[in-house]
Amino acid sequence: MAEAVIFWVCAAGAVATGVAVFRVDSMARATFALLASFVFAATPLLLLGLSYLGVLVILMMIMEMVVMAIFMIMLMMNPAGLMPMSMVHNRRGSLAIAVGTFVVLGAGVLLVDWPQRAGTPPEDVTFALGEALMGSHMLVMLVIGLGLFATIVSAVVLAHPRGRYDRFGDDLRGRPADDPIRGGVGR
Amino acid sequence: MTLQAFLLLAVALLAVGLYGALSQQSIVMIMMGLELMVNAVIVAGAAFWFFVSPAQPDGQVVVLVAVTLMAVEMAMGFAVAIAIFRSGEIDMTDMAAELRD
Amino acid sequence: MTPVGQGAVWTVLLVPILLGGLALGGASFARVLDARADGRRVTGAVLAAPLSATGRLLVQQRRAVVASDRLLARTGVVLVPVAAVLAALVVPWGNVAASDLSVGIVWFNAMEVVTWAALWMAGWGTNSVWGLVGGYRFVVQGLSYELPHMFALITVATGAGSLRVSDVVAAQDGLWFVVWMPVAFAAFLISALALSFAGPFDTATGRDVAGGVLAEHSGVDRLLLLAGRWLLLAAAAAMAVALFLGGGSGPLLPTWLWTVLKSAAVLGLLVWLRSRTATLRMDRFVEVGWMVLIPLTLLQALVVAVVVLR
Amino acid sequence: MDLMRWSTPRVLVVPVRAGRAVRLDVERLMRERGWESAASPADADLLVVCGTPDADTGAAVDRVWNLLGSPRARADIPVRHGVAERLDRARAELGDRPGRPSGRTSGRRRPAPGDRPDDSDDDTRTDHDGDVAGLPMAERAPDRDGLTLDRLHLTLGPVLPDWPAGLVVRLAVQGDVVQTAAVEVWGEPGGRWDGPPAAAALDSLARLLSVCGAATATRRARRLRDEVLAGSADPAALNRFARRLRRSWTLRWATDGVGRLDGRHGDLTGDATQRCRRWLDVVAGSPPVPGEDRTAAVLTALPGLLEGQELATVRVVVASLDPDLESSGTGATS
Repeated sequence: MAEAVIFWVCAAGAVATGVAVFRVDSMARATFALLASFVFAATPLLLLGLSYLGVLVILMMIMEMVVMAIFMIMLMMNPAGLMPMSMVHNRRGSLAIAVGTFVVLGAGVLLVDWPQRAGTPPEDVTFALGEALMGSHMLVMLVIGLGLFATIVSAVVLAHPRGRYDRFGDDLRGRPADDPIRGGVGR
Repeated sequence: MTLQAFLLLAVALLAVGLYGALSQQSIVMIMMGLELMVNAVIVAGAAFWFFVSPAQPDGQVVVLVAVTLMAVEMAMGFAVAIAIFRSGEIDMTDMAAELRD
Repeated sequence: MTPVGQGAVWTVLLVPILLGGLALGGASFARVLDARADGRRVTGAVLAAPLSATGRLLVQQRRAVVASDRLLARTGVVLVPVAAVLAALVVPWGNVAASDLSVGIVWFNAMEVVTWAALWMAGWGTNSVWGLVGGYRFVVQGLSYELPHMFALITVATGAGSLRVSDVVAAQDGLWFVVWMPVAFAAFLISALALSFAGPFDTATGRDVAGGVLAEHSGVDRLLLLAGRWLLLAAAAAMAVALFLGGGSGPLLPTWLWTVLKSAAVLGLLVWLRSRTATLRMDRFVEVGWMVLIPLTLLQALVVAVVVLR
Repeated sequence: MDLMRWSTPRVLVVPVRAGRAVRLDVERLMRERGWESAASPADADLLVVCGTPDADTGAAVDRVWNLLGSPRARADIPVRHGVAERLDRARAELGDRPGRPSGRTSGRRRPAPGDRPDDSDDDTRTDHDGDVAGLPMAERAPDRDGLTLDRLHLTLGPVLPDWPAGLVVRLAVQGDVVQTAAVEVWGEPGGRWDGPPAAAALDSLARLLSVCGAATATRRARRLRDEVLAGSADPAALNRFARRLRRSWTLRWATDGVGRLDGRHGDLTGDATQRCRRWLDVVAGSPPVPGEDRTAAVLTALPGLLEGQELATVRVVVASLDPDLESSGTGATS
C-alpha cells in the first residue's frame, strides 16, 4: 500500500516536473525541473529493488544537470527568465504528435496481454548485474566502454578551439604550453 | 503497482519528451526533451525486468545502457552546440539550418 | 567485534543529533584556532561562539536582492544540510547504522553530489555576480575532485568486496584499510574538504568574491548554508572512519564511542589542515586533480584489485 | 531575545583614504574583542566607516548601509579620538534593537541600479536591449576562448573587504573572466605613513593573505602588525612568521605568476610571490628598498594586468600591488 502511494506520487511528480521543463520561463528552473523529474522517476526503480541503478541515475543526473546549468548560462539568452519569451516552433503539431503517441502507446500498454512473470529476482541484484556485464553480456560492457571513450575524444575535439600545435608550437617543442591560464602541474 | 502502471509512466514521460524535442528551438532545450525520452526507456526497462523476467539480468543491462546513452548524448550535444556556437553565435536549430548554405 | 547491523527506525533520529554534535565540536575547535592566532585567551565564550553565532543568525533579517529567484535559492539553501544528514544515514555508529543500504557507498556519493546542485542553486538564485561566480566555481571544483573521490570509494569497495558500508567495516577486522590504501585515504580526506567547500577548497565562498555563494544570504538562509557545510564535513569525517579506520573497533571502550572519538580526531585533523593552508586556486587544482590524483587513485585501485584477486 | 548582545558582531570595515590611523585602531580593537570581519553586507551587522569619506564614497557607503539586514548598527569614526567608545556605542545599539523591526522578516527591497556594491552604475553600460526590474540585462562580447558570451559589469570598491582604500575598479566580466578594466581613485589622500616599515608590510600582507584565503595567517599578520605598532613585537616571532609563509606552498600556488611587472617598476618588479617575499624581508627586519612613490605607475599598469584574468586573480593582483592611496598624492583619476 505504502509502495503504491509512493509510486503514484513519484509518477505524478515525474510527469508534472517533466511538463514544467517546457513551461517555465527560466532556463535555470527548467534544468532543475528536469533534475526533479529524473529523481522522481528513479524512486520507483528503488521500489523495484534496483537500488544500485536507482541511486546511479540520481547521482549521474545531478552531475549532468549541474553541468547543463553551466552550459545553459553560457549559451542561452535570457537564462534567468527575467523576460517572458517563447522559443518554440510548430507548437500545435508537436503537441498533437505527443498526445497521439501517448494515446496509442498508452492504449497498447493497457490492451496488450503482457507475459507472466517468470522467476524471482536474485538475492543480490547489483551482483547479478555485475556478473552479467563481466560474463554473458561482456559485449555490452565493451561497447559502453569504447563508446564513452570515443565520446570523450570527439567531444574534446569538437569543443576545443586550440589543438596541441597551437599550444606547443609548430614542432611541438614549445614549453611551457601557450595557454591563457597556467595549470597547477607546472608543465 | 503493476507493469501497466510503470509502462504508463514511461509512455507519459516519452510523450512529454517528444513534445519538447519537437517543439523547442534551442539546442539545450531539445536535449532536455531527448533526456526525458531516454528516462522513459529507463523506467520501462526496469519495469520489464521486475515484472517479466527478474531472473535474467537483461532488463538491468538495458537500464545501464540507457544511462550511458544519456551521458553520451549530453557530452556530444554540448560539444556540437559549442562548435556551432563558435562558428556563428547560434544556439537555435532554425538558425543552424542556415549553415547549410 | 560484533558485526554492524541495521538499527531500529528511531535510530534515524540519532543521526542529525550525533552529526550536529560533531559539527559543533569542529566549529568550536576552529574558533579556538582562530582565537589563538588572534592572540586572545580561549574562554567559554570562544568555545560557545558557534552557538551564539547561530542565535545571531536566527534573529537576523533575511534579505533578498531584487529579481532574485527565491524558489531556487531557498531550495538550494535547504538542500545543503539535508544532503549532509542523508549522506550520514549509511554511516555506522559503532555497530548500528541508521540505514545499512546494500549500496551504501554509492548512496553516500550521490547525496554528497546533491551539494553541487544545492550550491549552484543557492548561488544562482540570489541574482548576484558573487553568488553566480561562487556557484560555478564549486562546480569546477566538483569536477576536479569527484573522480579521485569516486576511485577512492571504489578502491574501498573492491577491498571489501561489497558496496555495503557494514561489510566494509567488517572487512577491516584484521587490518585497517588506511594501512594498505593510504593513497585512497589521502584522496578521500582531500575530497572531504572539497565536498564541504571548506579550508583550502573554499573558492565557492572565498573572501576574494565577497563570500561567493554566501554573499547575499543572511539570517536563517546563511545559518543553513554554514551549518550544512559543517554537517557535510562531519559526515565525511565519520565516513572516513567507517571506510578506512576500522569503524568502531578498538579496545575497552564501546564501539559507538570509538566511532565518535575517531570521527572527532579526523574532523580535528581536517579543521587544523584548513587553518594551515591558503585557498587552492581552481585553475591550478583542476590540473592536479586530473593529472596527478586520478592516475594515483587508479593505481591504488589496481593494487588493491590485484591483492584481492590473488 | 538578547541574542545579539550575547554573540560577537560581524563588522564590515569601510576604509577611507586618509583614514588609516582609525582603521588600524578599529582592526586592533576588533581582534582583541574577537569581532569578525564580514565579507559582504549580508554577512555584516555593524558598519564601521574609518575616516571622513568624500561625497561619492559617502553615497556608496550609504547604499551599502541600506543593504545590511536588521538588526544593524553603524559607527562613523572620523578621527582617531575615542574609537573604542564609538565601537562600544554601536555595539550597544545593536544589542538594544529588537530583532525584527516593523515585523518584516524578509525585506525585499527594490534598489536602484548600482545599489549593490557589486553592481555598476548605469553609465558604464553601453548597449542593452531592455531592462528587468530596473536592472539592465547582460550583453554579449567575444571572449578569450573564441566564444561570444554574456558579460556583466562589476565594480570592485570602494566598499569591499581587504581592498585598498579609495580604489575603484570597474570591470566587465564574462563568467569570472575579466574583459575590460578601468581604474578610478575616490577621495582625498592623507599624510605619509610614518610608522615602522614592518607594520606597513604586515598591513599589506594581511590583505594579500586574506584574499588568498589564508585565514589564520591573516589573523597572525594583523596581530604582529599591532604588536609592531605598539612597539612590543618579538623579532623572533616576526622571523618565524616570515619563515613559515616563505615555506607555504599553497600560498605560493595562489601568487605564482600573478600580476607580473617588468623591471621598470623597481621594488614592484616580478610576480605576486616576489612582491610578497619583499614584504616578508621587511617583516623579518631588512630595511625596505628606498624608491619613489610608485602608486601612479601601479594605477597605470593595473588595467593591463587585470584584463584576461579571473576574479580571484584580480583580487590577488590588486592586493599584491597594494597601491598606497592613503598617503599618496594621486588625485581623483579615471
